[in-house]
Amino acid sequence: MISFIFKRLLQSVIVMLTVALIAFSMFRFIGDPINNMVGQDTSQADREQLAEQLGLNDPFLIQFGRFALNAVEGNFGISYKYRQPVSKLILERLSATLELSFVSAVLALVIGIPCGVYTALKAKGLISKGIMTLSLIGVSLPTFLIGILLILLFGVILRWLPTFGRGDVVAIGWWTTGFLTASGLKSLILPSITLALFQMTLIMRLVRAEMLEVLRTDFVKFARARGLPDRSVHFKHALKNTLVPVITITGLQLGSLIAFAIITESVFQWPGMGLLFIQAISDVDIPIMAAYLVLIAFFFVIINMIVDILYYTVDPRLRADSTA
Amino acid sequence: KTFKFAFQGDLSSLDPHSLNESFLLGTLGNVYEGLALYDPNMQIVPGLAESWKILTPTTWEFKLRQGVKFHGGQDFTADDVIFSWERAGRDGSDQKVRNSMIKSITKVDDYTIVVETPAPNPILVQDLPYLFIMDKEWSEEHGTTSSTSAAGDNAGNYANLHANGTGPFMIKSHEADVKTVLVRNKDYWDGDMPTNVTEVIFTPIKEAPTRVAALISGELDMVYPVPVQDWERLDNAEGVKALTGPEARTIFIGFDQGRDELLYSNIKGKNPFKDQRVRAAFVHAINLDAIKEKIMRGAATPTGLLAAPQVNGFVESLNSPYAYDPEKSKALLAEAGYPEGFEVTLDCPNNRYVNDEKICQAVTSMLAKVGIKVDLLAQPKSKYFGKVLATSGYDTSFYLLGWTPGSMDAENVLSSLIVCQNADAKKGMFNLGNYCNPKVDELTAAIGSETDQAKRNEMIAEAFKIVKEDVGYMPIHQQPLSWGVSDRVTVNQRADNGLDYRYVIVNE
Amino acid sequence: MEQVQPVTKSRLQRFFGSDIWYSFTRNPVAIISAIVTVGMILAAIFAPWIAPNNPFDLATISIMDANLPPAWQSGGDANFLLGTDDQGRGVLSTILYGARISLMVGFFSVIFSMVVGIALGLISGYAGGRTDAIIMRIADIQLSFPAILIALLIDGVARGLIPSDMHSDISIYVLIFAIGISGWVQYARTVRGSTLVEKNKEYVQAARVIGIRPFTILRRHILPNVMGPVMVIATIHLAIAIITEATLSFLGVGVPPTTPSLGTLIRIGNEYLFSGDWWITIFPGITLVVLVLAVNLLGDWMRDALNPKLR
Amino acid sequence: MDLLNIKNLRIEFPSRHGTVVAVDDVSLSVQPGEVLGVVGESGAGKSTIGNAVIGLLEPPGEMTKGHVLLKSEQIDTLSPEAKRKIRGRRIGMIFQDPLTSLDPLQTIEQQLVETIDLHLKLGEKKSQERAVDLLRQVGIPDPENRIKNYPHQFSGGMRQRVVIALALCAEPEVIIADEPTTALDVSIQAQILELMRRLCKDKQVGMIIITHDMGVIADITDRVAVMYHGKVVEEGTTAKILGDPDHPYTQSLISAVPRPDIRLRRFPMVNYIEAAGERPRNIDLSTHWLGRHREFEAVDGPLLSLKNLVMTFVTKTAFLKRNRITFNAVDDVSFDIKEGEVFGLVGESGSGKSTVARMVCSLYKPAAGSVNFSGTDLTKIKTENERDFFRRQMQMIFQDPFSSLNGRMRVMDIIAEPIRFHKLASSNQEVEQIVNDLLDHVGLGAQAAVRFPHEFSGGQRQRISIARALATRPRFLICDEPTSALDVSIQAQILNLLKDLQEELGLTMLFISHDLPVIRQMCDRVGVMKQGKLVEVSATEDLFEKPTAAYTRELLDLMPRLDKLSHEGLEVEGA
Ligand SMILES: Nc1ncnc2c1ncn2[C@@H]1O[C@H](COP(=O)(O)OP(=O)(O)OP(=O)(O)O)[C@@H](O)[C@H]1O
Ligand SMILES: Nc1ncnc2c1ncn2[C@@H]1O[C@H](COP(=O)(O)OP(=O)(O)OP(=O)(O)O)[C@@H](O)[C@H]1O
Ligand SMILES: [Mg+2]
Ligand SMILES: [Mg+2]
Repeated sequence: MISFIFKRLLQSVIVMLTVALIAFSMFRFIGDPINNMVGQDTSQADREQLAEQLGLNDPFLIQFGRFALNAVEGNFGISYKYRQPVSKLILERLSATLELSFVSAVLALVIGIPCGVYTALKAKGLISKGIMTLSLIGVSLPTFLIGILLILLFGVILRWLPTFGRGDVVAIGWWTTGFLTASGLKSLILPSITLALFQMTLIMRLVRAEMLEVLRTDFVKFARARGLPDRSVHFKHALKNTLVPVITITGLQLGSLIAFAIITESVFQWPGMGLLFIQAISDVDIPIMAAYLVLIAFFFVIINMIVDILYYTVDPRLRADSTA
Repeated sequence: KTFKFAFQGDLSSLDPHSLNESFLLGTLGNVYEGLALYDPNMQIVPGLAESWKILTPTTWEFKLRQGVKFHGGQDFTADDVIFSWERAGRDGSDQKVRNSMIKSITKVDDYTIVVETPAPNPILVQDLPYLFIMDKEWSEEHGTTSSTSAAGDNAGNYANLHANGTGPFMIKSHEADVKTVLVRNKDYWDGDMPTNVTEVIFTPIKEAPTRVAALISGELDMVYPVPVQDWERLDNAEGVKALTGPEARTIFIGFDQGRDELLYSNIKGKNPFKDQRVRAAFVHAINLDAIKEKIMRGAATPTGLLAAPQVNGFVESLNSPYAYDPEKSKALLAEAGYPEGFEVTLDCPNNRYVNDEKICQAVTSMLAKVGIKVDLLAQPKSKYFGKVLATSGYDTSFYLLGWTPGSMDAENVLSSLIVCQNADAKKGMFNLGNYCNPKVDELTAAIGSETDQAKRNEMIAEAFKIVKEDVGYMPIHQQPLSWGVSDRVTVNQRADNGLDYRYVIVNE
Repeated sequence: MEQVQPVTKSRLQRFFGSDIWYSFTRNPVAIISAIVTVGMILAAIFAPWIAPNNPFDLATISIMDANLPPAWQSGGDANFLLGTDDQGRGVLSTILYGARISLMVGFFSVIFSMVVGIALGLISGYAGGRTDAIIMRIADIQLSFPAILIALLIDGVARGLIPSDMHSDISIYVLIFAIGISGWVQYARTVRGSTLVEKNKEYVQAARVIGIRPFTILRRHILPNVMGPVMVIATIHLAIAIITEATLSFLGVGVPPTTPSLGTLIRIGNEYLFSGDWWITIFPGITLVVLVLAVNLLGDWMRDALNPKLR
Repeated sequence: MDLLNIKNLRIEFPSRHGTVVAVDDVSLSVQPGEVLGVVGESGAGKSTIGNAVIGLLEPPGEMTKGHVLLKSEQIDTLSPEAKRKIRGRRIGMIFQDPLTSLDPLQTIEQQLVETIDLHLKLGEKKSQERAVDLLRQVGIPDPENRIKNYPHQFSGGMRQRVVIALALCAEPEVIIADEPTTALDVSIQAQILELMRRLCKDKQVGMIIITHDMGVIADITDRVAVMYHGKVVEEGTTAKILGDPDHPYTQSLISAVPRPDIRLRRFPMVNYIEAAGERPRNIDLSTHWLGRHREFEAVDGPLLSLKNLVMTFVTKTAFLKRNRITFNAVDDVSFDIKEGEVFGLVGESGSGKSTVARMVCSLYKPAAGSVNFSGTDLTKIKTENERDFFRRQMQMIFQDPFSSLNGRMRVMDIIAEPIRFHKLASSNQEVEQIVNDLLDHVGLGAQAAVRFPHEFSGGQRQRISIARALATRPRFLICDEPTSALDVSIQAQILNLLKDLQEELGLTMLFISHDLPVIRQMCDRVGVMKQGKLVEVSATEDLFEKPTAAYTRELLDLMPRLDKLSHEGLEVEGA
């Protein structure tokens, strides 16, 4: 196990380096950062000087090398736009994003899994069909449309919930949390629902599909024959056997929630990393993008490592070390 | 009283010299001040300088306001002016243009300075409102004697996240892209300013619908910009209204008239845009009124001139647009040898100007009706500018652009957009299609050093007239300012889209 | 009990004799979904013949017709049954024409990512060890780049390689490729996870004992048993792909705004939601919902039909 | 009052290929303290009855007629929740497929404790103790540690015993045991049967035991019902049925029971055939497809030679390597098999027989030792390509037929796969012919080809897996309990086929079984395993007549004798 984790961390370094390399090779296609860094009246000479100072005219391998060397020292550069250290900017946004994605992941799981189980058990029932159909509307409408409609309904018409932002936050060290204030909690509701909707549908349908198969297996039948209550048969025995794909997808989705909840964060002006990132793309803020992508790569390696470890905890047959 | 508002973008820095961009300057204009200020109608009024006079064509004397204190309590003196001017010219500053308007500053006494310009400059004060004055001691104390820059290693630049100006508001907190809070400066020198606001909370909100929703729901007192199509909705909603007016920005379309063959066209071996008839055919094919009615919801001002009415040197008589006449357009094309029309790619930003992409689409469809097949390449502004500007060698054949002269003077329009491209002289750098007429160049040079306003305006008019006859550009309109304001507050809408808190009143 | 059927049958006969077809004919939901899906595809293909006007022909649209409400509302125009958008294109016609782009991008990019993802997932899960590590780390790398960046990259490269007058022709392939490439990881990781479980099962060992080659085992034995989650993801991804297309087109890498797709139309319409011009976004939105619904219901049915235990 | 009464039961499986009537007008009853045996043809509907009684018929199965009464209370019409309350608590069920009946993701302990706690409400701690106790009662060695294992770490027989423990733990009023001892060696079997008998007698439990093993029937049942084609053809006391059956089917069934006492040249075939045309055909292997292309390179010495094989498993995983608990499931096993020989492997359940088999066909990599097949050490082969050559020559029939069949493939494709893959037939048509022919030989009609594995009875599945193994025309066949789920008539048919293959084509076999009579009939030499070690290897007749190892003697002593069977008209080998 220890060697497994160690190996993964080692691989993560390679992954991050590769991500940085690819990132640097692609930046030139995103646009010219200089235009966002100067006003329209700035002379061509000044622009060129700036590009020179930033090293933008160097071949991308050199830019990458510089980035990698600095990164090793923990220096991820300075945002072109904010002129602040990138690591600081990202760190500031981390808590907002993590809280939002945590809440929506929990929502998605807490609603998605039981609904999935229910719809599998009552596959032919009207309620299940209703749930299945409704959930699809959630995925087929674009996120921005859903977000706006929610804002319109709850923010503008009913005026129950705030339309944007994170509300008041409490700082605990560098971490800021919205969990401790009423306005912070209220602000979480709409964006987390918007985000969760898609995950929920996906998880629900996955669980349903897998449950339908597992429910027909002999061991479920035997569990019933032993007289185990439905709750135990469905959740302990059947559900657990559907978990491998569910864990996989949950892991992936959680990763993309943390990294790329771009549309939701923009619609609700949620001051998270997704917003920072999309802003960085549109401003061609290369240092933010590069550091961000590398960080995300690290996240994904870690999340997928946890997923792989979860496989082993969930399914004993996968424990590679069962033969000595 | 608290005033809450949202803008689509963010205050990227608190450093007054870091970026020459209107939102940053407009906002910091409430914290820092220049020697001169804009009044609500964008007229120049005394600011940190009480008065000024021209000594010789190239020297000016400024009398500085006495008794002004910075937020940190330091006194404002001539040293601060000289320091700030120097700082604006140092590496990393984006205010070098404004710095270069002045050749030197001599301190006469603590409250008198003499400014020398490199050439006679009748409109020097026009450039002063945004040359913000910082405190010398404070800056030196915090090691921020040159501007915050992304290049180099001055990430810790103090002025990037802290401000110490003389303005009516002080920065209380600033989280980049999240929230900025300002509070009233009780010791502000101008006790008569109308505002009753004691606290201002600014939040960037990127998405227009969210912005509008936040306004209607009453969470914010003012948001801008508001999509023009939402005006009706705002006016119908209770407690809010749209506040609109013409902006000093002119939207226009340019042609590549420099190359011998267009980069993006099916005509090979020659450049149809070099033919004045072709350009004329294009401008007559466009129905500007339709664009105004349908796309801008009646709010734009169709124009025939690249300078807006607010701009010094505006020529009323030239402002009427080219007539919409598709038949004439077809005839001109046939005459020029393109009876079947031709193909060309139009470069267009899609998140820079009001309804920019929609305008391009409309233009595309109007040109289609006279036989010109336009391929529309609409891109976000960073990609768009990355493509069409000098950095990429003006990689365009046909493009849409908007322009507000920074100095609010027509000379800026002429020397940026209309004179022949000349990299050495740093002229015509935004003349992306390289429209080039030596006579206009001559006139522009003369205008630059002419101090007699009347004569100067005459020459400006003459230059614009030539451009119009040449059909050097296809002006579209002056785009509207579009703010959404709650009935709770009264604000002053400045033509450069600046929000001056001095004139914000919260009525309750 | 009946006699076994004679062995010589044409493919078509086989199809109509198959259990799949049989279960299809018994399932009204599946039939309706299939009709809707096929209907939409046909409507898209034959758009030029059935659409009342051609919104992609710029010479025929007029800005003066912009933002007209549906024909039955006051101010509506009989020419434009479902109203017009901000450029004066008929919403109905634009939906039909736009669906061509959307369906093509949606289906092909999903197929693309499915094929790549399943193949890599199977290999990764079955081979294990170094192969697995390499493929999965590539997946991690891929995950770190959102579709937006991929699209910008591919578009940039494509524009560099291809002469400028062909740019508009390739844009749709750039989209398919970009969306497809950014979606494969979902499939790969899901398939890999399930493959890890399946490969230890005895039926796979039985196949190995028979001497079946790994690739055949993957294809014939493991693949059908891991398709359940794949189908779920694929059907849901269709909607995502169609919407992503709209986002990417906004970045200027996709189809030009003069030929809006379903997603683009919804995005444009979104801007008019506040101003009351609901039809620009609602009608294409409904179209998309119906399409996604039909495809998912069809997918649900298919998954059940392919699983002998559920018949 | 009857404890359990089944009246006029009719069960149908509708499908588009016609409706299968699995059970037709069956009535059975059990009294408290009574053991009812159900025997009969494989696929006769025995398991289906059991499923119907506890209300767990697999869809699309339907009870179209009849009632089930438990202590005069009709239970087939109860609500699902009421039915659930009966299951486990009042009616215990042991399914035929013990290998797939356990939840693969829960430890044995979790499953036992959950069930015990549910029914007996003992609390966590007591339940655990009882679980360990139960395991000990069913003969699992080292229960305190093994209880922490997962099902896949248990051998077939061990899992079967866990299933039995699970069914018995709540001490239900009625037990339905479907083939409860197929994977058990005779000594464990005796132990389990004793346990069940005690339960019946002491607690007045009624039991229905479904089995093919006439030894078990003779041993434990009071009454026997004989089923054929979905109907009960005869019912009576055990002595009557075994000794003096009335119905011709029963008569021929009894006559086909393999003899423990003498070795016959061929297994006697059941000659009762109701429906014409299903008569098992003898095949002429000189012309039959199975006989073609069997030229293999001759080998000097044994075809298969195992040297000092060791297989180690981890039974307790731990974060650190040194905290792991491992044990040798196979410990230094060596034996040879000559070309054309049938080598029997018998022994204690859990002694490592299946593990040996799996190492032989390279499914497990031995921890030590070598597997030599026709002169090549299979453990040294690196690439799949090289292994391919041997794979085609070697086949295995898995102990658990159901999980070794891909549930998504039709029987036709399952059996055709090796033929297609190794290109053993020239056209698709030929493939289909061969498959239909093979199905015929294992006693499944050709209509079986279009169905899926889950639609078959236990014995039928086993036959599918035999047919698949034969479809490669192997040179060497590993049979892991190949006939455990087959009734004696089908068993005879299949074993005869295997014998023919061996005799006429020189098929070599490793034959693993708990059924000593079958071993005696089939094998040339026999190895006996206990706790991972090979305790004895000798020629079959020697082993049966004069066993040397103590363990072997114990096994032979426990073998049911079936003294009541007559010797009339049997071809005794060598006699
Ligand atoms: N799901 C199903 N669909 C169709 N037919 C089925 C299904 N399950 C069982 N059958 C058929 O019902 C008949 C009875 O099956 P059952 O399992 O009761 O047999 P059995 O007497 O237990 O046989 P065995 O001794 O081989 O286990 C068999 O012919 C079988 O093919
Ligand atoms: N994957 C595994 N992990 C741990 N232990 C295992 C594993 N597979 C088998 N064992 C153990 O190895 C021993 C031998 O198992 P094997 O299946 O070979 O027994 P067997 O002789 O075939 O028994 P049976 O007659 O009951 O099938 C058993 O104690 C079993 O628990
Ligand atoms: Mg059975
Ligand atoms: Mg075994």
